[in-house]
Amino acid sequence: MFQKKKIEVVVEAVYLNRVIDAAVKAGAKGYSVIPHLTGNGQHGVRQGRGLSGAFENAMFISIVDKAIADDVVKNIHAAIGEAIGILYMSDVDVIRSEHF
Amino acid sequence: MFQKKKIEVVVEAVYLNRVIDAAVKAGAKGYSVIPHLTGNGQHGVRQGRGLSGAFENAMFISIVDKAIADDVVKNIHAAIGEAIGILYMSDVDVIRSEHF
Amino acid sequence: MFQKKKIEVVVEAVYLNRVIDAAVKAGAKGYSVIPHLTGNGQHGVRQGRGLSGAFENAMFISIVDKAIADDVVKNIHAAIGEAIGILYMSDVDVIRSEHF
Amino acid sequence: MIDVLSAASSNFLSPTILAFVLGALAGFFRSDLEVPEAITKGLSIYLMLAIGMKGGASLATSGVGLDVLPGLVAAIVLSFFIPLVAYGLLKFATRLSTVDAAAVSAHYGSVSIVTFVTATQFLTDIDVPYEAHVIAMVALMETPAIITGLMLARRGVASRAKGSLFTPDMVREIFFNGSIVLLLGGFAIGWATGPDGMKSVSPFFIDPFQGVLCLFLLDMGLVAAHRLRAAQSLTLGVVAFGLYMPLIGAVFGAAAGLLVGLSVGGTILLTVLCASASYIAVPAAMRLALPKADPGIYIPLSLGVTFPFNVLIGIPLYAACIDAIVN
Amino acid sequence: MIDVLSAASSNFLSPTILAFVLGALAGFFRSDLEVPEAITKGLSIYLMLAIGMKGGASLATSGVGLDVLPGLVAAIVLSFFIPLVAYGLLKFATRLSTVDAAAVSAHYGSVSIVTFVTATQFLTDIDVPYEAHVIAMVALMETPAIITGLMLARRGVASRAKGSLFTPDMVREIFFNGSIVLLLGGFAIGWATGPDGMKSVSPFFIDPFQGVLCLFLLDMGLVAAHRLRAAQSLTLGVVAFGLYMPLIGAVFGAAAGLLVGLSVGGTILLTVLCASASYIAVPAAMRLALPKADPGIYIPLSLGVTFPFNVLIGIPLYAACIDAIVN
Amino acid sequence: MIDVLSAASSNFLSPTILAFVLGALAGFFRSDLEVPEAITKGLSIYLMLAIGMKGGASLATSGVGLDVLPGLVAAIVLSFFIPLVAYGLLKFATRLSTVDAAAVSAHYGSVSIVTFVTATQFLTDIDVPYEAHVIAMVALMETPAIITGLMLARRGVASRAKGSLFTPDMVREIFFNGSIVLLLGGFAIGWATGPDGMKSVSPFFIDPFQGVLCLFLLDMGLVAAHRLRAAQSLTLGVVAFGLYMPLIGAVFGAAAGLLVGLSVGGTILLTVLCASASYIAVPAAMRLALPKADPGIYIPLSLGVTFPFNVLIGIPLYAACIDAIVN
Ligand SMILES: Nc1ncnc2c1ncn2[C@@H]1O[C@H](COP(=O)(O)O)[C@@H](O)[C@H]1O
Ligand SMILES: Nc1ncnc2c1ncn2[C@@H]1O[C@H](COP(=O)(O)O)[C@@H](O)[C@H]1O
Ligand SMILES: Nc1ncnc2c1ncn2[C@@H]1O[C@H](COP(=O)(O)O)[C@@H](O)[C@H]1O
Ligand code: NA
Ligand code: NA
Ligand code: NA
Repeated sequence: MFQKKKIEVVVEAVYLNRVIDAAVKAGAKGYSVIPHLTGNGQHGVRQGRGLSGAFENAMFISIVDKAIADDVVKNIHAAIGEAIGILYMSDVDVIRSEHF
Repeated sequence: MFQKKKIEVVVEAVYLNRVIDAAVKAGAKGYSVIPHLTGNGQHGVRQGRGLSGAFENAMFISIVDKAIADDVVKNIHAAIGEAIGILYMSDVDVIRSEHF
Repeated sequence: MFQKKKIEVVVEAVYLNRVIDAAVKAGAKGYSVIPHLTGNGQHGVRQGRGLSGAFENAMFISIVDKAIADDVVKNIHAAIGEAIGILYMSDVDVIRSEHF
Repeated sequence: MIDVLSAASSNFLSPTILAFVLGALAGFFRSDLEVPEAITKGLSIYLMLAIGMKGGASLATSGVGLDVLPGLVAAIVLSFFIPLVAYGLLKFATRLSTVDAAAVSAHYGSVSIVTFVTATQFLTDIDVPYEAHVIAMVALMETPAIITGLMLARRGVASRAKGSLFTPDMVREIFFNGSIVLLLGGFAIGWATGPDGMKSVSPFFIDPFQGVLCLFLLDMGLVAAHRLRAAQSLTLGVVAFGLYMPLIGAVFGAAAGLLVGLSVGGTILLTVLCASASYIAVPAAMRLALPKADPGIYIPLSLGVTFPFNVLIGIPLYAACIDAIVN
Repeated sequence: MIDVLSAASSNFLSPTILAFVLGALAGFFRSDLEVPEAITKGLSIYLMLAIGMKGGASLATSGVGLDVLPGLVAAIVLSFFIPLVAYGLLKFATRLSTVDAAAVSAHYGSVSIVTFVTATQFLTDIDVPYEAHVIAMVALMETPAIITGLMLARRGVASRAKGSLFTPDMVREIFFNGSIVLLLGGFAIGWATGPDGMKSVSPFFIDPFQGVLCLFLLDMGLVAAHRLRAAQSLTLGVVAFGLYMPLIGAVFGAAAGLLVGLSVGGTILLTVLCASASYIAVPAAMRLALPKADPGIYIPLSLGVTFPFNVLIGIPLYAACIDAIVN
Repeated sequence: MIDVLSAASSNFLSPTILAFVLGALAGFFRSDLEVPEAITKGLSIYLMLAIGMKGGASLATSGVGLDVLPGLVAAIVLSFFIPLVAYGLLKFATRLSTVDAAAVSAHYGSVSIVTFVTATQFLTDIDVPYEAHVIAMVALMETPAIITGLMLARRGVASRAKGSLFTPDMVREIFFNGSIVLLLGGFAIGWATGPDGMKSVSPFFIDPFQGVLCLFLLDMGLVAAHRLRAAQSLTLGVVAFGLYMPLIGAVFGAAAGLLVGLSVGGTILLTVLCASASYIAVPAAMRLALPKADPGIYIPLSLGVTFPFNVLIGIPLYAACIDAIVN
């Protein structure tokens, strides 16, 4: 098995495309998205009611090579800017190293 | 990057509010929820059909400081009681330490 | 707390049942499923539109004992075959060891 | 006069019942047919609001007097009382634990709104009128059984472990749950606007009603079959209970209906309410209040056994019997 | 002549408004009643497409001439202009930051389609006709206010930090957002097929319309109540703004409507548009363009304060006043 | 007699087709308009159940004899046979691998139910009747093509690697998939209850049918445009196949229809079935059975190329040609 980094971002749904672009530009070869998440944090309860998507969260998940992990994180962080969201990273093992 | 703990709980949907309360009371500053999950375990297949929510699972995710992680776990464990669910914890790295 | 392994699989939705069977046969005592995920990778954008489920992803999550983790991974890997999907594994801590 | 055979056959040949059978067959043969959960919930909101409105508008026409009180009281009493009977039978005839028996019994004191709606459709089809305030009874019967169930469950618990019977979220779950809000709220709207106000919304809430019910029962058939397939904790004794308990409940309901002077139609509906078992509100309350009770028992029993029994056989049977008694 | 009291009471007793009240009460008492989001979105697609089609078909009958132009121009001008007034009031009367005030003001220049739809239903109920092209105004008014809002927000930013006003995804969000596509697209379909073509789809798009609106407003009541409950950033001054700003917008709308020669019905609708505040398109645009602006202010204000005010009180009030002025 | 131009123009001006165009335009300009997936699935359940019921009820009126058999057999044979033609053409005219060509060909032997429903609507609009049992043909044609496709795919596989053709979940997917259950189930319900029974549900299943189709085609337009935008594996030769293959299928369908003695309307529908390509049942079966086949080819081709072609041009074209031949 090969060690990779998993980067997870919970972000307001309208910013999802920016996060994706940022990750791909920094070299992420793939990603998964959980489209609807509710949450709570400094900005209060976020529950996607009211039709606008302005209260919806989404989760972005990408497994990336250790070599580019920091770049991806930095890029996403810049893309989020002042949007509502959090980012965290952890270690994962994969079988097919070349896939990520 | 700063090391934090990620606590994840898969629990029957009707207990979600109790889990949230327990985590917040123990000091969790934020959390995310994946509202619909199916699953299987000692209590058999759980797939949210039948309108009652009694067969629905939800996933609760909270990144917390290491210092309070054990308290949060203990509190959630007590809140779940005999409800159907599991809890696990892992290490994550975050950029903004003060957020969690 | 006891160390266990968390195995996560993102796979096209029509293969979910095969992944589940493979994991259970290798000894997994339980699992959770996030039924709808969008994603992108070598096979292009996957977003579950068009009614057929052929463009839908699902996420399979199972916490298993370290002793069987490799077996479960191998079994799932064989079940996926040439289907579209990824698999990764990480460390988690649990309270009730006997549950997994 | 209602002929039991012709009633049953007209019931079996109605599109709604056939749709239920279709769904059950599809579920039984493990078809991948699946009604999205959002649609199911949307349809059930529609049905409850529509049936409430219909009742309210009809009450606005017929007027309301003190004469409805005995019926409403009877409904509450039955909901409190039937779980006692159910619990006794379960402890006598099955090996369910105290807490499981108590949980199951709460379901049988409460009601299944979809069974009720199907019964109103049956009465409409065979041109039997019923009192508007029966719809208020549905709302009144949902909750009391839960209280009886919880008190029965306490018999199995050491007295010092007995906390307060109701937590705040349970109280909310019981009194402000969606079904009650929609039924009573729809009732109030229908009553306030009257039949004239209803006219403007009847192309949505009245005319397509039976078709919507059809689609909903298709899904109920699927769900009932799935639940039954997945049920592993159901013993033969428990399944039998799911078949004879409706009959016993029906007897109480019919007696009470005749006693408080309901019409034939109203008595049939009260009978159906007593014969039916909840699978929405009560399960949720039981998970919160009695986590030890196994949902793998009470849900398949109520949804997979009693619901199909009532919809397919019970409703025409109760109707024919009550009609035979009265005429 | 429209009598303000009888108009208000007929408004209050319509099933749609009562459904809104029911939803709001359920949300207020924290009922677990919840309309699945997919249903809400489905209903809103239906309503926008249907109202567009209706307008288009009616335009195909009445024909269209250059005389509609002043109305359309007035709509665009009002949407650009009203945020300036709103911003001035907010900076004067509240302590909102520049960026928050700018974001809020954009909402009030834009429109709430559901409020508009409710108003058309109100006019239909009291038999007041209106011009078909008013529906095109709705689409035209959605966007300009966003531009004004963004320009106001720049006042608070050092000039070197000013990037381009619009990113590609914002432009798409503004010009091709779902509401505009549905309204104008439905309008075009209705116009192209004419009343004859509409006949084939009217059992779906026309007849059940008011019933669907009823269900939708039930949900809006729930959402409005939830948003209001969760609102912690709303000060008294801001809430007051949510109540008097519609009146000010209404004055501009009424004046413009009479000026460009709209009928009483058309003027009432333009007034309602000016009085209403967006809670779908504008919030999404604001999150992208002004992430610093607090959605905890503009969403509860527009959805929890102004929307209920307009639906319950505003619509009949504006109608009665305009009618009094004209007659 | 059907005039090809007036047929095409009446097709283009029907609200359903215009809604499809609207959706396609919205998707093409990347509007954020999106119909929630639950709604799409709900609408498709409705359409399939309704069309089945309609056919069954009409069969109950017209009666059924052995004379329907040739038509049913022809349908099955066509579904088995057309993939052979498609496969030959693909291997000849494109560079698709064996497995990709086999997968694509299976789609063209099977059918698109929505195209079929649109065609029935077209016939209703121009007052051309058709045989009730055509609806059974739809269900019969879904599956055989899958078998041919899988056998063709085996040509590319070393013989020792050939496992059993069908796994249990594939068999279920093929024979009990949702569409078949709904079409045949609806058919049985309609037939059992007859036109009288249908009356009670017609305000839901019949009257709003065309309006629902309208909304559904709006979504299909969106989906088709999205799929086409995302398609990167489609070469020019493959796209061309998506345009001429329907015509070839149509020729077989028309010939078979006339041969087995279907009416003009029935022949048009069989022609449309042969011309159409599956994008629901077959893709799912192909993912399970032929994971190596690229879904990025067969789904955009069937959904983004052939479906719009048939809906916009094919249906009126086939109708006019068949009418010209017969009259
Ligand atoms: N500690 C946390 N653990 C998990 N998710 C969080 C946490 N804090 C915030 N979130 C998520 O991130 C979103 C934005 O956070 P915030 O900016 O703190 O309001 C919230 O709505 C949650 O979904
Ligand atoms: N080993 C496991 N891995 C992942 N999820 C699990 C596991 N065991 C149980 N779960 C989840 O937790 C729920 C309750 O588990 P149980 O109490 O074992 O029935 C299940 O429905 C699953 O969603
Ligand atoms: N690096 C990655 N990180 C997270 N998810 C991924 C990654 N690569 C692929 N996926 C997911 O796995 C699915 C199949 O991947 P692929 O086979 O590369 O197209 C994608 O649609 C994504 O949902
Ligand atoms: Na009962
Ligand atoms: Na406005
Ligand atoms: Na075909």
